[in-house]
Amino acid sequence: METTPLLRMEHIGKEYFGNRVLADVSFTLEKGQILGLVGENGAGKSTLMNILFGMPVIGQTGGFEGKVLLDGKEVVFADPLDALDAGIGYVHQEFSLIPGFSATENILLNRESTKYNFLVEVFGDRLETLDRPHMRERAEKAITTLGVDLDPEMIVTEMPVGHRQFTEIAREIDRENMKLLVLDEPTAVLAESEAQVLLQGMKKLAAQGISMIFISHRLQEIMDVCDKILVLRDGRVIQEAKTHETSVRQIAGWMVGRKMEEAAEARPADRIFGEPLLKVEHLWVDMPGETVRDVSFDVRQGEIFGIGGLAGQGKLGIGNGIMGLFPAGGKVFLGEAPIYLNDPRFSLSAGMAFVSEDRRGVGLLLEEPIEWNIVFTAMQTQDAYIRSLLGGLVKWRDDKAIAAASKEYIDALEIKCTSGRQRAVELSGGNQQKVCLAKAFAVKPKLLFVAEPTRGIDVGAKRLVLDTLRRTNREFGTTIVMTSSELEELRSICDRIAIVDEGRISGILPPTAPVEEFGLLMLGTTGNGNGENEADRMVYHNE
Amino acid sequence: MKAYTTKEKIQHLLISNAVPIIFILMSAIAIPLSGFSPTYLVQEMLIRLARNSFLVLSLIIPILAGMGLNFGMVLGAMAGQVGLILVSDWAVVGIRGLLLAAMIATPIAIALGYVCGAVLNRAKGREMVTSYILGFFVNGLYQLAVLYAFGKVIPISNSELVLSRGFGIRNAINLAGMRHALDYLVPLKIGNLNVPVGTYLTIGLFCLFIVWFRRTKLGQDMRAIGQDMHVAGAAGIPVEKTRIIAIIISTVLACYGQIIFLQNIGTLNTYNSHDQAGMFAIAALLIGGATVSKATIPNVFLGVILFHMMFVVSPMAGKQLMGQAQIGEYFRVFISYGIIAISLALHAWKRQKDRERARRSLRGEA
Amino acid sequence: MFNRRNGFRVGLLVVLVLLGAYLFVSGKQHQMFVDNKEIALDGKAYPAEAFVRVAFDGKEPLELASGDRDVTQVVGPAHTVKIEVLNESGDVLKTLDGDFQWVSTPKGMFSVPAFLGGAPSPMVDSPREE
Amino acid sequence: MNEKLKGFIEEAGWPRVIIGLFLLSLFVAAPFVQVRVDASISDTLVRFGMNGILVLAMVPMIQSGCGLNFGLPLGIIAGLLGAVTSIQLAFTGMLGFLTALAIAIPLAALFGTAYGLLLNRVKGDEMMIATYVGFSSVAFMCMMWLLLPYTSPTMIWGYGGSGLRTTISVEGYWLHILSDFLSVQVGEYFYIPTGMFIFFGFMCFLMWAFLHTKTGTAMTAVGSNPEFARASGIDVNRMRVVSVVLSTVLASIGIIVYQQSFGFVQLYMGPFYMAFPAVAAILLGGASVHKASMVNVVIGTFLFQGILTMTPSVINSLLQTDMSEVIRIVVSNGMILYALTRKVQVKR
Repeated sequence: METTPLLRMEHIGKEYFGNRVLADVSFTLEKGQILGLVGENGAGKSTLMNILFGMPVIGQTGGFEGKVLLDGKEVVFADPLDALDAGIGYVHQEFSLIPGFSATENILLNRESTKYNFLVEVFGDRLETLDRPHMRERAEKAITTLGVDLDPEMIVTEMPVGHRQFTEIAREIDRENMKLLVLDEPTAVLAESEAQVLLQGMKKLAAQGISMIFISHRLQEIMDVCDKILVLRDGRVIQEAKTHETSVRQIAGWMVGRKMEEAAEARPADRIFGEPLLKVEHLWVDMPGETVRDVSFDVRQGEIFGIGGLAGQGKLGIGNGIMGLFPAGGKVFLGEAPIYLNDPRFSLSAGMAFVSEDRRGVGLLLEEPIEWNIVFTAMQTQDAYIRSLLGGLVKWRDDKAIAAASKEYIDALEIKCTSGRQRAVELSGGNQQKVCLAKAFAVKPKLLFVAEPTRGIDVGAKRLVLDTLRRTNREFGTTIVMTSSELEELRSICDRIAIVDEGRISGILPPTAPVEEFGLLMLGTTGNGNGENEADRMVYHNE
Repeated sequence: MKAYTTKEKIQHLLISNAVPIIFILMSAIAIPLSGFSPTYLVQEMLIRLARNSFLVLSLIIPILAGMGLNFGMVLGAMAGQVGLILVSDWAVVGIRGLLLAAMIATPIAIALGYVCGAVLNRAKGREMVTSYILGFFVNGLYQLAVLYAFGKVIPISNSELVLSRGFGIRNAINLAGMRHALDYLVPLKIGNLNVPVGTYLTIGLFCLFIVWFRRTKLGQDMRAIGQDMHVAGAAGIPVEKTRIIAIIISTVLACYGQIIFLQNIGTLNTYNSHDQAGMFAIAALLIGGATVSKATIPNVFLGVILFHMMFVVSPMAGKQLMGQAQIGEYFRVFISYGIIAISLALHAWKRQKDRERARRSLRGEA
Repeated sequence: MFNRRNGFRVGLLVVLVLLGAYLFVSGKQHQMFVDNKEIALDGKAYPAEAFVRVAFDGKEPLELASGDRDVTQVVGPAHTVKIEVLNESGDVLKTLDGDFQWVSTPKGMFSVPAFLGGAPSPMVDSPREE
Repeated sequence: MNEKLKGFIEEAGWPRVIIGLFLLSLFVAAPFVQVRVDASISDTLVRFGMNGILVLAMVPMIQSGCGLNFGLPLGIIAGLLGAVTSIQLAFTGMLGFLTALAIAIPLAALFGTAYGLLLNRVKGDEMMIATYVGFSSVAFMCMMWLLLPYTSPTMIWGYGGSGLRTTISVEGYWLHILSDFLSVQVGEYFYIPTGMFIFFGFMCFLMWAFLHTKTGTAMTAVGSNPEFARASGIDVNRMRVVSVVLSTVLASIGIIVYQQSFGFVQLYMGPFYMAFPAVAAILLGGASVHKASMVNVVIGTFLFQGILTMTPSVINSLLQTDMSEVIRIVVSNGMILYALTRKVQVKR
């Protein structure tokens, strides 16, 4: 049967400031088909979807290469609202619902049914009154189409999470010309049973001729509902396959697998570590978007311990929680001494330091000079760079000592700046990261937490940052806990790597373990099954 | 959803209505102290309800749109005063004068409201303090106009309005020709009480308007924006435009409110009438149990009655209690400002707590 | 550009302007002198009455003896007037109801004799201010 | 050249440039309308000295990220209590002045602590709440001025016998006690209140020094990025309270300095609007809602007071009308409005 595919994306490519994030991505999607889009964080999934929706960010950063064809006609959307008009709906990972509105009101947000009255003639259409009975009818219809149990009058704030997700999808369904629905990790927040209902609903929609792009890292779900999958890695299509011709294990391999030259590079065969320095028992951390539920591990003196996992699974919460930046509970010991959680000063004084993943938000005083950034923590927690005047009554900031110390760090880390007086905001990302490292080093910690040290910086700087960490570890014996989304990076530097999934450690592996093992841990599917057998599903269901 | 016990319900009711309850108690103590007769107080409340309700009601729509208390309503009051000054000069009297004043003031109020809305769009998240300062700023411009332009650029023929130097408007303008023109448009007397029926009808109409407005698409959009600006924007609702409309409506209504207020008083204090309008309206609304993010029509009426009850009673009560009427007068000033301070603080505090609670609900069960 | 909606809007605007003009004219308050003096108009003399009681627009009446002049406020362009002619002892000799149109100065004086005598218009020149 | 000018204007902001030029033109125009330039400058200097410390009081709270201190009247009230008590005790001269300070400062610290604790609970809405805290405290003190048991005959109402007057003269107590110290009088019209300048300079120095200590550095960091400060082990709330206390104390000192120069203690509604000129002045000096320095204080106070002094004399002679009040309202509130609506630089 020769028909034009509903959606065809041809040779899509995209660069951000000379940084290639997508290259030559092509695929087609037929009417009523469900496409599973998988890939690690940063593989280019969201950029691809941003292009499809004409998000302003794409236009602002120089547009994209290639073509998007909808029903055989080339389309260019200037705005996500244009995409909506063309019949493409987007269900976000974060809820975009009005909290105090009922399901009906949210489903019909800005598309309400209205009734005419004469004031419209003077003041415009927005003075039409709402036709509530009709609105309810439409909402009920959308809910029925989705096949879920949802009270149209329930207020969003009173809804369980799953119902919020249904509301959001029903909103897209209500559009008359809905042809294509993009679901971005819709099941991430759902309970098992709710996820099943949603998947059933998706199948029903597909049967009615609505095509879908389903983004999820729960591969089993992809296997369950999708007709075919597209695996992206580093902005390229790695594999396009029919779902029934592949397996979870195979997909996991495609997602994370890559050439392993770097990891194999000069690693001392046997490194000897001391006693456990950091002991973490049943840690939970309430960090928005990175919740840690129950994590236990030990890090030994002199070790570089890696924490990996997909975004949003809680790997970032561990360091932030131990350093007291977010509400946390459980037991943490540094050496023998217990660490009081929720008190950053205590954690710092105990001899730990932290390089935050949120460089500009938490890591830096953007408006202040580099010098301040480097010495601030040491000055405040250890009274370094302070001169006592009047017999200790006045703790005077010793600007000379500060300048000297920061000069050392600037030289050692090759921070490119005009002087230590330059404001941090004026530096490039890589140099800002080095300032953050210098700040942590200035505390002279026993244990250093580093989160996403290479995010958003260029290749040369990446190398330098990693080398610096390695050198610090080797020369000063600093124990390092490094959190990163980039598995390669972890494998190149760490002695052991823990993988976090859904707020728990799903396994700890040596860096030399096969890449597929990491992939399976990240996706929460342990075991040796091929992904289609019951055993796999059982493990998954147990969560 | 868990069911609440009766005790919890009562507790909740008491806590969420703490401000009105405290005021009712305070009035209960102060009324006997003041020694005013019930008839006098009822008459006084009837008048004040008519006088102030409209101004207070004008605050509701920006609250609906999530812009907080519109301290910029004084802009509308100023527009109304400009209308009244011109109409006084032209010696158009009675209800026709009021209507004409409203018609002249409307375009001015719309223009000022637009400016105010546009300014507030540049200061999202601190609308209140910005609209407050904007009120002062425009007050400067108003004085510039009234003191220097009137009589020079804008001809004023009636010498009773103009300062002796030949231009600029006098401090107080007698609105004798328009006094009570709306109040007693429909005459009604119950016993000794004069009931300002005309004004009540107008206020009633306006309440119907608010109820109706909340059911329009525009009202719905404002509610959406008030709750979550970003979601509303993502759904294609023109956020900034709608916010400007909300402020324009509020400003225009405040302008009418001020005209109604002044026709009841009968004298226009050219340089301070509008200043007090904003503060009293906001204090009354808050005393009625409204918050920065939620206000209903009953809040308005309850607030006006409670606030003005205290207003009338406190000087006399102060005199009886402390031997000085002055104390009572300062006391009511203190209450007006204090209640605004406390309400704002409670609201900000509650918001902070809510944010924390929302976070906690996401926390793992461990 | 010119569609139904804008038509309505322009229409409404016109109505509002007209309403404003109407309010201005009909609501404007004027100062009017009332005179009970002998007056000659177009060569015809109208003698003053000894004592009259004049009420405009149903308001409080003014009482004028022969040669008296008073001032009052009237609103709008059209007025009704009720004149009672009295004798010395205060008895009503005759009553006259009527109406007249008057917009503004310079003819700002209502002449009772002229009105009673049936002159074309009761309005005469205002007295010069001294 | 053009580029340079553009850069300068962008740096300073249009309103500041316009107001600066306006003030300059006033000074230029002054001789032509028979206004004595020397008297004007002298007036400006005196008012500069009077108001300087009140403006300086804005600095700590801006630096710690609490925004503009519209609650300044709270500190002023502490100063008033100090002044009134000192007069009640009938201390004169420097002793009276110091007594006033000695009473005002602990009171201000007390008020400031409570006020700071309140502001910590309302992060994000500080300015509006501060305004009303200021207002309601003034209204509350109105009652107190009537009730407090002060008895000094120079202060209480002549009739009635109880309650303080609205204005109390400090003549005979500590009038010009600072101003006249080492003061310079040139001719009939020109006068420099040297002592007041020295005191103001000393206060600025203390503030400057404080910002160079460990605590001061931490405070600045809190204002610059509270998350960063917290991650570095700083107790953000404590730092904010410290800044509020400092601001309140400076306000209480500021008002006493103001009174000794002005000659009167203004009670009741006197302090009501006093925050606004101070806020406007520091913004005029180039401070933003998040950042302020001593330079901002000095320049801002000078510009603002310059305009207040010059507009009445020059504009009035020029136009034969008194527009100073209106110009003051428009300039000061316009300046605050400009600062509030300036797009906050995106932090990330």
